[in-house]
Amino acid sequence: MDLLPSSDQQQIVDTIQDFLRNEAPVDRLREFGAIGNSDAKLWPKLAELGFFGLSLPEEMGGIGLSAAEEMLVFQQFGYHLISPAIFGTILGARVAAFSGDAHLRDALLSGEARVGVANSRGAAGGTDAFHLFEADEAELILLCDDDEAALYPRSAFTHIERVNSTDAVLVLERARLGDSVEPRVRVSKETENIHARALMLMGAYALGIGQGARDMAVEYAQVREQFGKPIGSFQAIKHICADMAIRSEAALCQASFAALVMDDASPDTEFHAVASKIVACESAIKNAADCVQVHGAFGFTAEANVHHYLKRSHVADRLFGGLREQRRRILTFPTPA
Amino acid sequence: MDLLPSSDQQQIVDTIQDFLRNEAPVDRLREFGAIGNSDAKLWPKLAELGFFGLSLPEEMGGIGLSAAEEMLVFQQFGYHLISPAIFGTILGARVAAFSGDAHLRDALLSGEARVGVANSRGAAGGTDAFHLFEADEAELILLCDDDEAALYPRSAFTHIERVNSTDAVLVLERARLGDSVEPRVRVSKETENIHARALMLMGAYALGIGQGARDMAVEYAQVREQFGKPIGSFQAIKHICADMAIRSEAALCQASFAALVMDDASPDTEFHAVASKIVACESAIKNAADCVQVHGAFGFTAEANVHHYLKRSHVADRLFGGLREQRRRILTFPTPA
Amino acid sequence: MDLNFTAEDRQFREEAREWLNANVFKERRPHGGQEMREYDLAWQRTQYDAGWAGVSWPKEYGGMGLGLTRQLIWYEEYARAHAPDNHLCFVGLNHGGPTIIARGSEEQKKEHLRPILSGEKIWCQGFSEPNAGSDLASLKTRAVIDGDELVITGSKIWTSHGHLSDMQELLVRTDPGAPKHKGISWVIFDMNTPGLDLRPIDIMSAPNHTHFVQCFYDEARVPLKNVVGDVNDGWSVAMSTLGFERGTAQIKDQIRYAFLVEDMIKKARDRYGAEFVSTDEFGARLAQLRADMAAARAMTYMAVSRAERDVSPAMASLMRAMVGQVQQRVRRLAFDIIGADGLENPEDDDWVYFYLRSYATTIAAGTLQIQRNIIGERVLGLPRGR
Amino acid sequence: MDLNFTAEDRQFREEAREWLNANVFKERRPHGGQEMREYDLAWQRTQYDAGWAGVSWPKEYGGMGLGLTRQLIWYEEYARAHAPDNHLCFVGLNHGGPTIIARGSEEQKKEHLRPILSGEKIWCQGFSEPNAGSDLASLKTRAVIDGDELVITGSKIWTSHGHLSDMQELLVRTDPGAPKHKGISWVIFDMNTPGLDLRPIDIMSAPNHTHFVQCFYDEARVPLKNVVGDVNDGWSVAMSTLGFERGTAQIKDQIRYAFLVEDMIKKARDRYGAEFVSTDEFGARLAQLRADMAAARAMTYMAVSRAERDVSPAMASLMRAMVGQVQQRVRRLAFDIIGADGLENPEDDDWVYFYLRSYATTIAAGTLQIQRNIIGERVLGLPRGR
Repeated sequence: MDLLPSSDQQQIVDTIQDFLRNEAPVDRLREFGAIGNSDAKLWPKLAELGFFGLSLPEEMGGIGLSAAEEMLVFQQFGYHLISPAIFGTILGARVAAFSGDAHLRDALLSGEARVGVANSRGAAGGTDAFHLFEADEAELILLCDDDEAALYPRSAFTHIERVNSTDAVLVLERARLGDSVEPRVRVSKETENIHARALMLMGAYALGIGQGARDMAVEYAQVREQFGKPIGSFQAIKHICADMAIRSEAALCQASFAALVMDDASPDTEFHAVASKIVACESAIKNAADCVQVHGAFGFTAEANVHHYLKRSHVADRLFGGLREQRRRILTFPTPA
Repeated sequence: MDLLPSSDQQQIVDTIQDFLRNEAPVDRLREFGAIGNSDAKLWPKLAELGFFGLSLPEEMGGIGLSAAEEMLVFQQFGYHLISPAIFGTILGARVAAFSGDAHLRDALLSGEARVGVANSRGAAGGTDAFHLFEADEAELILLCDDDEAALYPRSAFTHIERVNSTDAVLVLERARLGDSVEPRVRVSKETENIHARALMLMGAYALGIGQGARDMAVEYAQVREQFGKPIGSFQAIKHICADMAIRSEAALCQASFAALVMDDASPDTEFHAVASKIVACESAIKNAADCVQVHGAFGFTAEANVHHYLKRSHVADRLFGGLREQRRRILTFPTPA
Repeated sequence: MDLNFTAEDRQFREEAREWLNANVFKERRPHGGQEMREYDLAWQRTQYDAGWAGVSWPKEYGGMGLGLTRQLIWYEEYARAHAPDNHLCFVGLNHGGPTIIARGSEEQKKEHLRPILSGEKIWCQGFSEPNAGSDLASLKTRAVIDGDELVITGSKIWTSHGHLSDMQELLVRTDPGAPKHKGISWVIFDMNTPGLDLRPIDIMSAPNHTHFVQCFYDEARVPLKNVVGDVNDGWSVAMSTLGFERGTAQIKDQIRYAFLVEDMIKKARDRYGAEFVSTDEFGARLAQLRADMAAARAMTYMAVSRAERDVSPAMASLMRAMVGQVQQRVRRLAFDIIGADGLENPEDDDWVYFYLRSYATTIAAGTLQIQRNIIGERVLGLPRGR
Repeated sequence: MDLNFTAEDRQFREEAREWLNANVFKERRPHGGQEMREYDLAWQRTQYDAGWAGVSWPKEYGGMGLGLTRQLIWYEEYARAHAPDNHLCFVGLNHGGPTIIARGSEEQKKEHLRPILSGEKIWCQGFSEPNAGSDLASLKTRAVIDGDELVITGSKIWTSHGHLSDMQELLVRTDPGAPKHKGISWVIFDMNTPGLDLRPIDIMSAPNHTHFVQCFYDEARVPLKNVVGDVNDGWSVAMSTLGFERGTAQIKDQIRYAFLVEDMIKKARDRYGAEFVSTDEFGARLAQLRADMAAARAMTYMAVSRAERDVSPAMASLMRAMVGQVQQRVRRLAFDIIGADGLENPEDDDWVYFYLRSYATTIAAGTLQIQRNIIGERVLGLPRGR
């Protein structure tokens, strides 16, 4: 029993961290226009480094590692606020692989195809109403719910309408899923529970967002001075930072546990995936909000990077079902072991 | 428009404050045995000073003042943790007065009769299940709900069973209201809305509890030293105290407003009474909890008076319907003016 | 304690309500740019032309000279009529103007007051500096006296709408040798002065609309006669307006937020159906906010009651700290109620925009942490810890 | 990262489960008094007699000498079997005993270790003083060397169950001239020593059961050989046990609390009927706690994983701060779910009792405020502010 990365796993973390630090510093989001899907230019390199098929079996063209490694990598994606299109591409490859479409699978694993993400608009728009994330140039769109995961061609959606995204660096559209359209490929929950994996990985991603906000706040508290001292020396600020660290720790531990339970094929897999998403999204939202407060007026501007963490934390929270839905879900599971 | 007491009103506050400081210091609750109903020995004196008929019209044997004065006095009752039997006696006199039973009214106004308080056990026990507070030696018991306020003889209750009270200085019993028993007197909501007054006064009482806890914490923070300084000089403690002050201010303002609106016979009377109870009970519970934390291990003992505030705050919260019920109620009112 | 208004007050309320209902702008206020400036000035002009401008300003300076109760009535009716919040006029009407009224020379009054009231000039504030946020008095922008001019060099930050403003109330250090509260002067600064350079700062709620500017002064020259009060006495001048706005204007915010909570109750019922009840998690939060908004409004009445009796202004921190947090909770709940649609920030709906803006309510005009210090030390008498 | 256990570990788990299921006391643990002492000693003796005592103690001192993973397994099974928490044995098993193991003389080990393990003697702690709570090192209880004895005068407070204890681990100041961390000694103190006087202190959750005592030492004499480690080196002796209990025992609390949340879900459904759903305010809090308790348990596993790799013990503050707060929220929700019945504190039901007790979880073993300081300074590296 060990929740810490092994040295092999740590090496993977170091690799992706170095790569993202160089290729995708959070400052990239400051340049308007160079937004969202621009992260797609990283895809071929990430694919080449093997990150797209990390947890797919080797016979499916993957690297054959486990959910644990994938969790660690998504944590870094969150930390660097990589476009959530990464979920479309990596989970899309998994859908293709388990549906048996090797051709599509390999196209996705190469990082050349783009996959957007569909998210139900829920109470707002009826069962056929969706938001499409980062889908304007995507050939395929991932739609993943409790029953199955599927890739639809963009043409399966109608009434597509571009809207202002709260997280302004992301491309957002409203759309409806056409009547009686069929996905390009689909995988039922019984074959492979891609929905549980999506929730688990979103927990990891949100964990990373919260850690990014925590580190940004701590760094600022160390250098910003008021009344002749670094503001981090005042308990009012220090204790805000401590609370951020506590939340990140809870999210980290649960994300790690959820990944291990998934690898174990435990019946509690979904329970722990949902718990991880709940705890991690809360850590992301609260840490981002606290990070604004620690930065004062600066944190409220579009110049500080803080707002990117805040907005992305809400995207993470609402993708694959918001808190209200996850709470409903977690109460349906039997008592975990 | 003025939310502050006039000089006449301030004089009433000073009188009751002096009286309670001398006759009912909170330290009295430390002596086990000398509990609860022992406050009943104050009743004749309070009656003589006119506090029992403060807001009853002169032609009903009262002093003819308004809900505002009554609110100010109940704030002091809360501050000194006077037994909640005070609600039974003062509201009981009102029930007797408005039902036209002058004989009973005068008996109650003299402070010689004892009146307990019945509180629905709600979801726990069905509609006929009650808790009786401070009713073991009471001739009458006040039962007050949305429709009417009534005084029942103790004999109207069956299955009376003494139970341990969470607020251990109070006498608590479980009981059922007998089938087809009639109250001694009753007043419908249309004649006089005693239920709204009970909620308003409980808001004032809870406000007082929260202020008592706040003052106790501030005093301790000024004298208790750690690391060579009064603990109140550390932001961690100072800001807890500030939050207590903010809550008490909110509760004070709403309690004052609720009393004035009631005197105005505004259609928003119930709305503001409920709002006052919600805000004030929250201030009482949270201030008491914070007061424990400020006191550290000492606050957790039965030697400090803190726990009396905590326990009484929960009594205030649950009497005449807990938070869940008040929230239901407040959403039923139309938008206030 | 008294809720009553006199017959004259009630008459005033009727008149205010009637005028407001007939004249309030129906168009939505733009979120930025020249359109916003024009909107705000036009609305101020509309009020001025009809004799409804400057409710708290003395009559001799063109104001209405209303007592606190009448101001309260005015702002209540203002909010009930859904009158727009003319933010751009705020600094002129509530800080710059009142400071000149309190401490300005006759000449300064003559020149600067009417344009504020009549909706001709927008004022902004130049107080905060990059390294002096919560610690305002440690400001470093220098002003050297050169003949009958001040030569100003330095920088100010967090100047809301500076790029849309005509004038600025500016605090500068005129005596660097004096203790930090002593060597400061309060200056009327024309935003067209050569040597001023502005750097726009966008805010997170509307990343494409400049909200703040940072001001850079490079030997910008201001006539010495633009100093209000004495040179080096600017700290006391700045403090003199702190008490001017005695909380009456806050009532509009409380009433607006109370309306918003009512809207949210409606929206939640539309969205979550008839089965939506108070025991629902959203219902519980809505119920709580209904109660809290009632209290916030009562706190504002209390602030006015205290102001009438000249009670310590530190007490107002209690209201500000509470209201800032409640407003944030209201906006967050609004954002939560719309669920997945919170991911959109449409141009024609303000719920997400104002959710993001609400992060300012615990930062602007003294962070919540500073408010708590003030409450702890000045209201409760706890010892200073620094 | 790995969840797997070896075949031997799984075998150990089976054996532990079997023994616990057969032997766990079924009677409810009394809340105080001699009954509680007897109950705890009897349960400790039961474990000892069967060879299941001292899971973390080295074999040479009669313990089981289990590695961290086995300890974890033991405590998991312990909680699953609803085994009682023998609080009275806690100080001996987890502080006093381990300190003697780490720093005691052979004679001290021989005399004191076995009675702890075998359920003969109860130990208590004498660290805190009336004026040294969070600031432990400023303790003032004096001990003067007189021949081969220490003569102790002073007072200790917050000694849990001191009136039910046989022995005390006691910190005294043996050199008042030295810097505050230097002149302290760690002493084995017999609670039957003349000159010791106890004042009972009741706690709010059970006002009629003494929980703490205050100890008054009036020239109480202790053999010098009862000093563990060197005279004046007591601070380092006290610190040496901080790391001994590496978090494995916490797993029982997490599992217990997770069970409690499950009970609460059931109770809420019974009480509020079939219409009770996750969107209910209580449902939302229950759902959140189900997730948070999962995380709390994972944090405990992480603490053990870190301990295996000797990561800084300051990291454990993260878990302690989180768990203390979550436990408080669990107990508060339990108290809220029972509604009006929370006004009763019956002898045969613990929900209210433990709600009140939960106020200790953010106070005991370092207040939440002190934990946050430690996290801010030692985990995050923020500057000290004092």
